[in-house]
Amino acid sequence: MARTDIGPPLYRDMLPPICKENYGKWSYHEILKPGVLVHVSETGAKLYTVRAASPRLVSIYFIREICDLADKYCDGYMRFTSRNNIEFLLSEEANIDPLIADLNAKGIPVGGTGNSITNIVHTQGWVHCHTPATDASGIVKAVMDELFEYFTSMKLPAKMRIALACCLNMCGAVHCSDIAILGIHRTVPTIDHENLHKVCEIPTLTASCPTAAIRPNPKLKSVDIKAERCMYCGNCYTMCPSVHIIDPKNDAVSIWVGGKISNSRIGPRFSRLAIPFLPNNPPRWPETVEAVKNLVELWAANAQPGERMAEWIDRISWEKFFELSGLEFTDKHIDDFTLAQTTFRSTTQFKW
Amino acid sequence: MARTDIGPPLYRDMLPPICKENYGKWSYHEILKPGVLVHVSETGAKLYTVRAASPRLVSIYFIREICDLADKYCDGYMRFTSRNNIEFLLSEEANIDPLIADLNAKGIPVGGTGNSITNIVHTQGWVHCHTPATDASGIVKAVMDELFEYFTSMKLPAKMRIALACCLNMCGAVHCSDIAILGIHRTVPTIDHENLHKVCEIPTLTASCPTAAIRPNPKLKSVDIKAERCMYCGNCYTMCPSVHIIDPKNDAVSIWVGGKISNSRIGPRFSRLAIPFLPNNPPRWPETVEAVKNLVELWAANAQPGERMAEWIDRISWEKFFELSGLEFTDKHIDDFTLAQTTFRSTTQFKW
Amino acid sequence: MTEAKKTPLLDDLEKGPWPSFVTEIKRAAANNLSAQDLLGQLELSYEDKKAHWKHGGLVGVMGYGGGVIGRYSDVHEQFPHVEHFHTVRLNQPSGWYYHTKALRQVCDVWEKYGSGLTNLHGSTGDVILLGTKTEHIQTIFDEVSAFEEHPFDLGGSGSNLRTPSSCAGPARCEFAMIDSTDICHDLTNEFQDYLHRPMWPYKCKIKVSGCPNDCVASIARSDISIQGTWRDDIKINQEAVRAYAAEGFDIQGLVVDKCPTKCMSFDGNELTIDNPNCTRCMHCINKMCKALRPGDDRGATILIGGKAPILQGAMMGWVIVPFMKLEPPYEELKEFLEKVWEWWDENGKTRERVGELILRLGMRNFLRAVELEPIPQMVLAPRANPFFFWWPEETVQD
Amino acid sequence: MTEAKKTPLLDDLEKGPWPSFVTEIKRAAANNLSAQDLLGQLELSYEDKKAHWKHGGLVGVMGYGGGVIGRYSDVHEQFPHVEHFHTVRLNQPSGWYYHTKALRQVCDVWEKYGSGLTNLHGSTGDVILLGTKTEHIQTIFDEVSAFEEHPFDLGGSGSNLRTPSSCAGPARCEFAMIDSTDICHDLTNEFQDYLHRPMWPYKCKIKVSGCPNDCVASIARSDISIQGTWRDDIKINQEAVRAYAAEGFDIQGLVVDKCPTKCMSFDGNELTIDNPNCTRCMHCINKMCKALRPGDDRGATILIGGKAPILQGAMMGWVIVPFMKLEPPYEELKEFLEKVWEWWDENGKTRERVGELILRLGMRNFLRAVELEPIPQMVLAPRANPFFFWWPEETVQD
Ligand code: SRM
Ligand code: SRM
Ligand code: SRM
Ligand code: SRM
Ligand code: SF4
Ligand code: SF4
Ligand code: SF4
Ligand code: SF4
Ligand code: SF4
Ligand code: SF4
Ligand code: SF4
Ligand code: SF4
Repeated sequence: MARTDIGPPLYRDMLPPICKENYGKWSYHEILKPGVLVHVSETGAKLYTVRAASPRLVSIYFIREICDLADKYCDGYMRFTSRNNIEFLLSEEANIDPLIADLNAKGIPVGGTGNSITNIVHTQGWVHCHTPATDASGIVKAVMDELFEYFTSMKLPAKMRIALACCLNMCGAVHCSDIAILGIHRTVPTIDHENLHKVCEIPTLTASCPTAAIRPNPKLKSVDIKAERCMYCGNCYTMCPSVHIIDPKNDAVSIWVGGKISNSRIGPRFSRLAIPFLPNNPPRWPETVEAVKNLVELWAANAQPGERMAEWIDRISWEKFFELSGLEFTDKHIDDFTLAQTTFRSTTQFKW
Repeated sequence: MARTDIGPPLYRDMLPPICKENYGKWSYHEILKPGVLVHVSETGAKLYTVRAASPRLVSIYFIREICDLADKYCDGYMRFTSRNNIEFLLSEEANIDPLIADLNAKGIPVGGTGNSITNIVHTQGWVHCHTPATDASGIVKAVMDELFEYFTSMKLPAKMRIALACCLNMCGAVHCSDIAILGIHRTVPTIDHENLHKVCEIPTLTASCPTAAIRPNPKLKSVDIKAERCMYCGNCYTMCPSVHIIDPKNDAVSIWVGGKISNSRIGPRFSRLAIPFLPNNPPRWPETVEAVKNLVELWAANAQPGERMAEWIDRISWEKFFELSGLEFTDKHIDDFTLAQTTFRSTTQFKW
Repeated sequence: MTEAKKTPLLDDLEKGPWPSFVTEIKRAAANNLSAQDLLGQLELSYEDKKAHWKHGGLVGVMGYGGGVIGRYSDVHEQFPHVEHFHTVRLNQPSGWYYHTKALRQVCDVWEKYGSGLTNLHGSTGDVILLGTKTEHIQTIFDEVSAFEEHPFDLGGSGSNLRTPSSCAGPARCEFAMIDSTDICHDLTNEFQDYLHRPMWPYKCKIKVSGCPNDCVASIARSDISIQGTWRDDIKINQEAVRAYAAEGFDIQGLVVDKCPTKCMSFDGNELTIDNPNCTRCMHCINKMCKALRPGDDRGATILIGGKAPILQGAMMGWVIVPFMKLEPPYEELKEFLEKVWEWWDENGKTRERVGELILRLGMRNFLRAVELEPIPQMVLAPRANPFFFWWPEETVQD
Repeated sequence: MTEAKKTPLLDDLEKGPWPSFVTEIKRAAANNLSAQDLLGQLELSYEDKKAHWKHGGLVGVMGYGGGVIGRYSDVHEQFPHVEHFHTVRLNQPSGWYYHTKALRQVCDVWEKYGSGLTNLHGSTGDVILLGTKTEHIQTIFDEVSAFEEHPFDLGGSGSNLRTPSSCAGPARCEFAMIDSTDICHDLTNEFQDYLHRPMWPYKCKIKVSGCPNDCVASIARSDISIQGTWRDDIKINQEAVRAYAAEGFDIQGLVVDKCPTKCMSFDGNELTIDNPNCTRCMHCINKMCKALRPGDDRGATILIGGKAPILQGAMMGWVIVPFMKLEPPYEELKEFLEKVWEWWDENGKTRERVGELILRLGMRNFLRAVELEPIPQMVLAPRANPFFFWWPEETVQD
């Protein structure tokens, strides 16, 4: 039997010598151009980073190509970012442009630094998950094709972080993104009463519902769902394969805005509902792409320098956001879950 | 049988002629001195208001004395304020000082306008209620004796509104006051199992508990309280006289700060827990009086002009509030009720 | 008069500069046995650190379901004259405006049949007549309601509309943008039946403030908060602005910098307001009332949901109607209130306030019932959780 | 190789400037039947607008309780080579630093036994090997764990510690105030048993950011968020400040005015920071990294509770430990984590994350269990509701 519990490969063994030597000694950085950073050490050493896009779902052939470039330009030292970009770690400034040229030749753009739109954090979608309300990689590709210029430039007012999750489990943790694209189910699950008791524990199943919509049905040795309490989160499906949440006729995409992670200036924020419904329209989800693009460009046109989406909306107010964006404000936008009260306007202060 | 449903006396019949003539035509006001307002009409007419304190719990003899003064100085026209002060409505400027002199002679102070501490909104306490955790009028008297100078002057940074409620029903609606004094029970109610089923409906009783601490006890035809879930709100007592919440050894006073009603500048705010426990110490509740006084004076010394308590704390932060006030921060200050999550610090931003 | 008991604890509360309620009780006690026993029982409470009243008790006036709070002593052997000690709630005149004649009449009745003690006023707004016996209640009502001038009616108690109240309003205040006193009076009369006959799931309170300063604390203390406001531009008298500046008033520091939306600026000469970004908080108008006035397109914002903590924690009202014109006979307002109450009455559980019901069933159901469109002004921000509902007609049904 | 099916919908996603995942699938499909069938099944999903995977499935490696996600096609008659299509999660090196040698080794194994498709990386941070058959799983593990250089272990899945992750950290970033990469690596090794054997109520995630910029989104995406910070004064190089000004950088507008606590000022020459009022948000340091540096008294703020929406709505971590010094071997941190997990393990219900448990039982019980004192830094504001508890020893017992 193989050894177990050996732990991950030691990162230290993978650091380029310049990073080892200047570990903890970096003094400042500059963005030389889109996708290219230089970090300067107290010792004067300079590390150049070239950030390149990746579709995240990549073949071993892609990886090997990347490895070839890393071997060629930076002794094989590279990393991936928390948003799935590739970073080449160069000691030689002279290697930057040749590397970029090689990358571009392979169709791999360089960018994603500073006031740009970087890679979209996303999830499995139809490629590998059993609960998605939409695909992941396909929408990401379609959106990034359209927003491409914002990846390769830094002309936005601030960073813009987009994320996508294909169901309410939110594996991309999209809930704190400038713009979040979220797959949603929209109909009450149907139940396979015949098989349910064979594969699922009824108490666990009833307990899994956030709104207590599931009641035991002892006669059928199954459960019933109180339709008017169900908000289609799909958690019952996660717990029990005899509850079917997927509904291609109604599954859809929703858009959320104004979230943020960093503590810089205003603290972290949840994204909030902007568009409750856009149709699932493969292969290019044109409605979703357009909605995201409009939001990006509305923000870009109106935000002051340095204002993230959340900060811009804070300043102008949500009512102005809906007015400017032309988005419809519906009953879905009004919270009715457990913390709803804290979102209600308990003041006469508002804008017209 | 008497006529029913005649409705309240018509306020219009009680308005002094100057108010009728200038109804809706007032142009601006000034505070001439503490307790004295002048309202100037578009027509040039001037209405003088003299605001005088009242203990609210007054005898008919007090009322008649006040009426005598109103008859003498303002043709019998007067009003009470939403905080139980008396307002004399004068057309003659010359009557102001004689009226004040007469009031003072009777021990009735004039003040409560502008940046002052006006009358304390309060409730019944031991005088007339069945659920109080403390008295109302007694604490109010003790506190106002101590804060008297702030009623008769306007030297504070802003308005300061103090309110008192003698139990969690909060008849004074103290929950949005700059400083709130709140009577609290602190022990789990005891149950008179013998009589409970005769006087109370068990389903209503169990439903009355905000934390679902009450379970039916079918054996005793009564109920049990899960001690660790009970936070002594007393609602079960309101629903059922066989549940006893009053406990003189433990009933106490708590202090809350930073609430606000008006929409001026920052919107309305809830008061928040400052001191979870002060002993019930009649007749003068010295610990409570001192605590309130310290809070007033801390705020007065540190707030910028125009800053209500809430605005001052907003600016300096709650952590600095606890540091400056020297008040202990305890586990009681950390919310654990339904909206607790929204009060937690989901950011690394804080002050030391 | 029997010999009064010693009350050393309470006596201490006669000292000090603030007017003393103990003195008031003693003044009443000098002529009234109930007041005397109240004093004695209260002294006992001060010794025992607890109230000496029994739980509840039902008493009333013919034709009414509320308006009187029953109260019985648990130490009536010691204090027989407070064995019954009920309070009668009289509906105050709107804005608490009085002529002394009205007050004196009440005092006279209360001298005959009550303890001689009152609260002017109760927290809801009523005249509280503090302490009488069961047998006098009807008489008291009969007499106060029969005053030739300024007759009084009962206020509310129990599961009904509670006595509405209003701020000083346009009779005395330059900020009043609605006729708060008239609205309060008119609604009170319109809804007499709801006020006097407890038929609802629980209490419901209305308070009317003439402007967003909310001097009757309506947002915190009433289920239905009506606050005057305006929609057009703030009126600026630049001469008067300059006069403030000339007097040394710090316009920048005390007004411009404190504007919550930062929509004002002052160049030392002219004050400018970017009105579309003003949230009409009143601050600048409050501070410079000689120079600034609200616009002319006036009406009210209506907020629903204010209440005390039990069961779900205290609530402040939230915006339901951002703007409603309010002119007599206030038809739109009345129809709106009827719709709100009808929905609440149909759906509310026992002791569930209207705001709690909205929280339980969701704004979406409430708005449908009262036929209002959702608008962003109702919320501080849209929902952050993805748990939202679709109406059946919005999805593809098989 | 069988003839590939037509995939017109997916083909469309090969157009456009952004690198295409479809191209990647096709590259793998050229040599691999599973990848080919994945392409076919995905095209079907694009037609049907739904996933074609069955619910769950349990597969694994000997000695491990997680690390592999079982996946079975519901259209395997059409696409037999994805009948099984499990993913293997390999624990990435801390900070996602690689030498190409390490990556190439993995590719070679995956070429032999898998679809040739991967995710670099999964949202939690793992290397995701996307699609293999049940019979290959053990072999894959045996081979990757036996690499002479840079051997790999499995990542987490199921109710256990999930693969911790870290930002770029001190190896690459001047802002790192803790050794985020080392902490991540050290904790991962320390807690191997928790990572590999699902014994807890539910999953628990750790993410480590070197500073409050939180480049691994720890506050939103991990139960335990560790973020570097400092306690002393920000270090200012006034020369460098002036250099920024000289270059035309708008210090006032882009830095001073945006400071959340307004604790900075710039007189055109000197930048002043009122440090006791600084909340260490990083903004000024971010924008002027040549002139400003965090202080020297460095450590971490630890926040607990971050997670996705189900059940109670998404949560962000909140401050539990405002400041902890973090030096190897990180004993204090490890003891703290053990206490947290012990309490959670004892009290948590099935599928209850630690933050949800804290909410259910209250911070007071949690803080007692982990032996921490309550301090105001844990909350944005104290409670507004009066429903608080007393410990038995705090009241007078009969
Ligand atoms: C490489 C990466 C860390 C990693 O371990 O992989 C990284 C690297 C840097 N981040 Fe970051 N951040 C990275 C993800 C993040 C995230 C996480 C996320 O987006 O999911 C955040 C939080 C985002 C949010 O708030 O929603 C993040 C918020 C920041 C911020 C704060 C931005 C703000 O003002 O809100 C800074 C400071 C700045 O840029 O001024 C920052 C600054 C930096 C610096 C300048 C730090 C440094 O000196 O090295 C690095 C270059 C930034 C740039 O791209 O311009 N980094 N950074 C991540 C790159 C992702 C990518 O491929 O694009
Ligand atoms: C008489 C009364 C109305 C009534 O119907 O009885 C009243 C009368 C006035 N209020 Fe008020 N307010 C009255 C209770 C309130 C309340 C309610 C309460 O305290 O329970 C509030 C909300 C308090 C809060 O926010 O917590 C209130 C918040 C204001 C404000 C906003 C203050 C602020 O900046 O937050 C103003 C504007 C101002 O003073 O600048 C205001 C302004 C005024 C003006 C100036 C309006 C006017 O032009 O007539 C009146 C004289 C104010 C003064 O005392 O300096 N009034 N005012 C109430 C007097 C109570 C008392 O006896 O002291
Ligand atoms: C007299 C008065 C206090 C005072 O000294 O002013 C009062 C006294 C009582 N209130 Fe109140 N409430 C009074 C105004 C209020 C207010 C303030 C307001 O109306 O502006 C509130 C907070 C606002 C609200 O309605 O939420 C208030 C919230 C309560 C509650 C909690 C209701 C809730 O939903 O949380 C109760 C409990 C109940 O109804 O069972 C309550 C119950 C009571 C009872 C009837 C006690 C009981 O449990 O049965 C008290 C009778 C005392 C007595 O013996 O006279 N009282 N009560 C006020 C009514 C006088 C009047 O008619 O003018
Ligand atoms: C692969 C991955 C998405 C991706 O494409 O990157 C993923 C995929 C799945 N996640 Fe996730 N989660 C992944 C990161 C996340 C994250 C983000 C993170 O860790 O930073 C979250 C949000 C943060 C959090 O943990 O709350 C996340 C929140 C969930 C949840 C909701 C948990 C909750 O408490 O709300 C579920 C549901 C569950 O556990 O039953 C879930 C469940 C699942 C399952 C196992 C589906 C299921 O119901 O059994 C998915 C398997 C898909 C598949 O077939 O491969 N996944 N999942 C990520 C793991 C890769 C890795 O190991 O690196
Ligand atoms: S978000 Fe939902 S559908 Fe998408 S990978 Fe995660 S669990 Fe699967
Ligand atoms: S989908 Fe969600 S809300 Fe609907 S029954 Fe299932 S668990 Fe409950
Ligand atoms: S606050 Fe409580 S004790 Fe006081 S009067 Fe109201 S119900 Fe009675
Ligand atoms: S006092 Fe309150 S919390 Fe305690 S049992 Fe009674 S209703 Fe429940
Ligand atoms: S609420 Fe407005 S209108 Fe009414 S008295 Fe107060 S300031 Fe005047
Ligand atoms: S009313 Fe308030 S928001 Fe409007 S301009 Fe004046 S201060 Fe600003
Ligand atoms: S979190 Fe801070 S230390 Fe880590 S990479 Fe981002 S900026 Fe650098
Ligand atoms: S770190 Fe943030 S809070 Fe501190 S001085 Fe800089 S900008 Fe202000």
